[in-house]
Amino acid sequence: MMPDLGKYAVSVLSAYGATLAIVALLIWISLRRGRKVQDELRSLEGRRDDA
Amino acid sequence: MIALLIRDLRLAIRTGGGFGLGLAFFLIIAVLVPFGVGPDSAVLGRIAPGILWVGALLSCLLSLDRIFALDFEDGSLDLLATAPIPLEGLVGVKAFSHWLTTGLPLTLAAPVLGLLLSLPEPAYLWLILSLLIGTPALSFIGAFGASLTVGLKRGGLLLSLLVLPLYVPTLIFGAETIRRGAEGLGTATPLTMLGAITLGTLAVLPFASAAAIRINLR
Amino acid sequence: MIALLIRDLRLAIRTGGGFGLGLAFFLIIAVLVPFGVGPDSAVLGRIAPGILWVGALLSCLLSLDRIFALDFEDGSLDLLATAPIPLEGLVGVKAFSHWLTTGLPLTLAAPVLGLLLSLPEPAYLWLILSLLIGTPALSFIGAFGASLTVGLKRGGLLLSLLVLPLYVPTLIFGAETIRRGAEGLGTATPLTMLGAITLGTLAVLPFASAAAIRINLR
Amino acid sequence: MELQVVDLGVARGGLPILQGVSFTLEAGQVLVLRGPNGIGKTTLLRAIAGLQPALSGHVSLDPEAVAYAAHADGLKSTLSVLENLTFWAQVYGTTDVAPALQAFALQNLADRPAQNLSAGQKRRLGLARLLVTGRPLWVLDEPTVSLDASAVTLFADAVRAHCARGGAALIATHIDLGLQSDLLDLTPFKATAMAQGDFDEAFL
Amino acid sequence: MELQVVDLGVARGGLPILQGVSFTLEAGQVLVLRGPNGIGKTTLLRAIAGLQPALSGHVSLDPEAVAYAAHADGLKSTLSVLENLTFWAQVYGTTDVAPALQAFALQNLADRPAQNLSAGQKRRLGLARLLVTGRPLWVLDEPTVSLDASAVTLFADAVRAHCARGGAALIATHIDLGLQSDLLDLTPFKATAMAQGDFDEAFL
Amino acid sequence: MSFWEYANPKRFMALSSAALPWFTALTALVLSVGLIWGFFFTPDDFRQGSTVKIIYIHVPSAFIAINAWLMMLVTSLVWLVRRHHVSALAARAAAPIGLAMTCIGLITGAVWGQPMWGTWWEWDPRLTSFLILGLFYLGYIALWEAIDDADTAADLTSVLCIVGSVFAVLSRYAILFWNQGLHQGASLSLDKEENVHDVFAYPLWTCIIGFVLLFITLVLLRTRTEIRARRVKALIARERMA
Ligand code: HEM
Ligand SMILES: Nc1ncnc2c1ncn2[C@@H]1O[C@H](COP(=O)(O)OP(=O)(O)OP(=O)(O)O)[C@@H](O)[C@H]1O
Ligand SMILES: Nc1ncnc2c1ncn2[C@@H]1O[C@H](COP(=O)(O)OP(=O)(O)OP(=O)(O)O)[C@@H](O)[C@H]1O
Ligand SMILES: [Mg+2]
Ligand SMILES: [Mg+2]
Repeated sequence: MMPDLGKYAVSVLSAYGATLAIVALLIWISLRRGRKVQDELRSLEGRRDDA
Repeated sequence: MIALLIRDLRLAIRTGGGFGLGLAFFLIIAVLVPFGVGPDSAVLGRIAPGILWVGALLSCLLSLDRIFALDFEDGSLDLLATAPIPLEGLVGVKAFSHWLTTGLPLTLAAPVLGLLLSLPEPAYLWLILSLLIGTPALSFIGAFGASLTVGLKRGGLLLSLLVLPLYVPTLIFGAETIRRGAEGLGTATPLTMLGAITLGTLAVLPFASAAAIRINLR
Repeated sequence: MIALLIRDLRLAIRTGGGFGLGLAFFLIIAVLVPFGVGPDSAVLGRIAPGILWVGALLSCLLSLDRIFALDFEDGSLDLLATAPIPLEGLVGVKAFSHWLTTGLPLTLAAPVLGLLLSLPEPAYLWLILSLLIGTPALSFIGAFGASLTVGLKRGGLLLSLLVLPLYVPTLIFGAETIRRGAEGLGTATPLTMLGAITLGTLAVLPFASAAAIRINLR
Repeated sequence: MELQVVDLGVARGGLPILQGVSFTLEAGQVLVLRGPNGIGKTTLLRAIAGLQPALSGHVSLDPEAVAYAAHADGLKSTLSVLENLTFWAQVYGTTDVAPALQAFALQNLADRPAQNLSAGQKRRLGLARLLVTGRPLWVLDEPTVSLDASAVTLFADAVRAHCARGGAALIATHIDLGLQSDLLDLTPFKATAMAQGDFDEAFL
Repeated sequence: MELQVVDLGVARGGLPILQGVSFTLEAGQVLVLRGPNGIGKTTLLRAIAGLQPALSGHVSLDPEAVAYAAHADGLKSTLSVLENLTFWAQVYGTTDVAPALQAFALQNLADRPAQNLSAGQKRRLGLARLLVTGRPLWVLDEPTVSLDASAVTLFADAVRAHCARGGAALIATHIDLGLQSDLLDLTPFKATAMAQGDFDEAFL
Repeated sequence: MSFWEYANPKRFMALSSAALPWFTALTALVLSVGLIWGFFFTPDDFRQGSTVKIIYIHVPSAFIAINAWLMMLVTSLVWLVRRHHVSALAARAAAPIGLAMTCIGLITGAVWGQPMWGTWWEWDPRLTSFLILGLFYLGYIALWEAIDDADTAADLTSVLCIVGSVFAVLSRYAILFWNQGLHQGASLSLDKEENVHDVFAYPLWTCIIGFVLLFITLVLLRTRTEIRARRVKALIARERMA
């Protein structure tokens, strides 16, 4: 069910590919840093604190 | 404030020569570009206005990072901030003395370098005029950038990064004035805009810079 | 010496990002030139090799002035000179870490900027190759200049003045390689010359620089 | 001229380090601040000189009345001793630098560029600056660092003369200056960690 | 380890400032240099550390045996205390920085960037560097500047321990360190203006 | 109770932790609907062929890139005037997203330009202004990273953001004066007759909404991280003091 992209297939797919890659990277970085900082905070506070 | 101006000029001359070196850098850019681009004078003449303005801009930039940094490092800035001079005045004087030691000599030297780059004849007047009107803006914008990065070790490069996008309008109108002048087109619009930018930065940026310095000294 | 390399890289990263900023400056030059010169892509493509090399050179130059200056100012250089590391090794390591933080990233980023300046297609390979071979020479020549001006306040501009003439051969051969590559001509001669210059500076300049530092500390 | 500091709290790097500092300093008086390294003497003096905002409390004197001398001397290494001093005199709107040169025995060095001075000579020049400010309250951060015995005496004389003229001095130091002075130890004012509270507090 | 200085003359800025300095320093000994500001203590120490050539005379010890600590501490403000110290340890090929941290009570500050230290804390870090050099002769230029009383004691202890291990220390200072030491006043060695001789001499 | 109560970090943390899952779900839903619709179920344009499909990421990302800066401008002003920490931290959190969106806009535009205009890059005013915007983001982020005292950094970056905005507008005029270009005019204005055909417009609007939701979600997430990081710093400092 892949649409026929004709002679522009490379352009379109690379545009979508690059976008998804950058968005994924952004989300991954945000989540990873978020988790790291949260762990750090927890170990500092020495207690579970979801705030 | 006049004492401050005199001190800054004296320091610029003593420490390896404020004038001499900014100027030399300008010269060297004008010399290197033909080496890089090749000696074809049609091409050179075509790109000369742009290169001259970019060169002026980079020469300004290079001497910029030390507008406040030296005073910060040796503690003078702390002492000046407690002295009976308003910080806004301090910034204004510093930016002005920066212009006197770089912008002004650059303007005067530019025609000679225009020759090196085969700048077409009708453009010389506009070259001088646009630099004269535009370079004060470079100094004042630069002083703003310098006040943001004062106290950061090796702030020099960060400073360039911050300041260069701010230089874009000045650069465009400046180079455009010369290009139009060279082709005999009307130059009133870009010149007016250039003047407006300069006046605007002169009026507003010292306050922003003084605020930034105050924050940095805190 | 490895400890020294690691320290220098760490400092470069900590203090506002050695890599990032040298790179940013390169980017900004590539962006400003079209503003000055105008958007015509035929002209831009013609001057692109030269501008890219001049840009790489200036980016190197800007980060240069602090190779030894920071260490001199805070007294580390005195202490390093009395440490059991030969000064020649110190210079080599410093120049190498300078290349790692500027020359190498510049080389990797250059193709993207080539795009901005409409560099013709066949030239990209030569762009990368010539920068890869040529930039180490820039760092080592730069370290030599920096060791001559260490201890001078505001040595930055004097340094540029000293170093730029020394950069001329590298610049000429580097830009020539790309230009010939773009036109499909043979590039062997300029590339060989570039390589020879790099090897020569690598072999000889650390000794000259060490001597200069010794004299400056005296 | 009277400096009243009431319940002053100061922070460094976003962290409160001193709190509840109160003292009064009257014309003619010298107050010496003591305390171990890192207690916050420099920070306190900067707050009084108006270089950084206080966290809490009140300083009665306008920063305009304060001449501050920091760890660093603010000398321009390429200017001569005389030029350095004259510059500061002009900034403060005074004119005569001769007494200042004399008070710190700098006459012979007047034409020497500041970079060719030894550590102690630089310090003397930094202190001579105080005399040309014409301001009543001197706020000094370890003024006698690198000074030899005779220079310390010169300094003490200068402070005494200043007090006799109705000035006052607030000095942070670790060593004895040979001055008749009150003493304030900052150790008891060390800020205590705040109770673990909500975020806003933690941000301070 | 023995340092013999024989008839040493040193110059600064092309001008002879000390001449005929001779002394001997044996293992386990501390020698304190005294003299008014500007007499040439710093210059002499730099010559002994091999940073500048002597004008005349002879220093028996190789600069490789000397650990020099100057007015400036050579700290990198963005590196932490531990990183600064570890770097110097690696340069000198030693490995253990813990004793040095301990000797100057820096354990609690180990992870603090050097720029966030107070003046005295910086100085302590600068002195801790000496311990990781592993070199027998310490050449110290006003080491106790900015230090409070307890830090001065730490320093004196460190010097004593160093001497007990067979080291020696040469210290320029204006204040009393509470160390058992010999004293050398440099005032008598002040260089006299040379007799006007031929050009070669005059250029010296 | 005033609106500013939400600027209290604690309250913000509570609120955002409740809102975040909803936003995440909504973003995933809207974005996937929009992209799948756009990619799989729209016809090719008669002139541009299948490359029109790039519009569904190009336009939304450019839109976010521009408006993220606006949001940073507003939050910076709020920080300077009211000194709410959350405000400054939200600006800090948004900047990298803006930069990423700028990169996406540039890359998709370049990839689109290659078949349409026959060149990867052209010094067209809109493209050029966009590049400048990217530089502003870079400078802004670099300044945040370079200063380690949190309040100082917040103050200085706010000043930069405000001055930078003025110059960004100036640059836009300068660039328009310098070169009139190739780039598409507005194609989605509400009051214009010649809007793009509905077949393209509906999925495009969906994608724009999806990107806005993505932006909000990420800002919430990252602001929470920044607040925590700030608290970590404060706690470490406090520990050191004790
Ligand atoms: C590197 C190249 C490009 C860049 C940086 C770029 C940038 C932009 C920007 C900043 C906008 C404005 C979005 C907004 O205001 O919401 C935009 C919109 C748009 N672009 Fe591009 N663009 C590029 C190339 C292209 C190409 C090659 C095409 C198609 C041939 C294209 C088609 C469009 C269209 C149709 C819009 C929507 C116009 C509107 O609704 O305002 N772009 N682009
Ligand atoms: N930039 C900074 N960020 C965070 N903390 C800092 C910073 N600068 C200094 N400090 C800390 O603040 C405290 C007070 O420093 P301050 O310089 O006021 O001390 P001081 O009493 O003058 O010490 P000294 O006698 O050593 O000069 C010290 O514990 C120091 O470590
Ligand atoms: N670069 C220079 N050029 C010329 N003369 C200099 C230079 N640096 C210092 N001097 C002079 O050399 C002399 C010796 O300086 P030195 O720094 O060795 O003194 P010192 O004994 O260490 O003094 P202090 O106790 O003040 O540190 C001083 O009189 C000083 O003025
Ligand atoms: Mg202090
Ligand atoms: Mg000395």
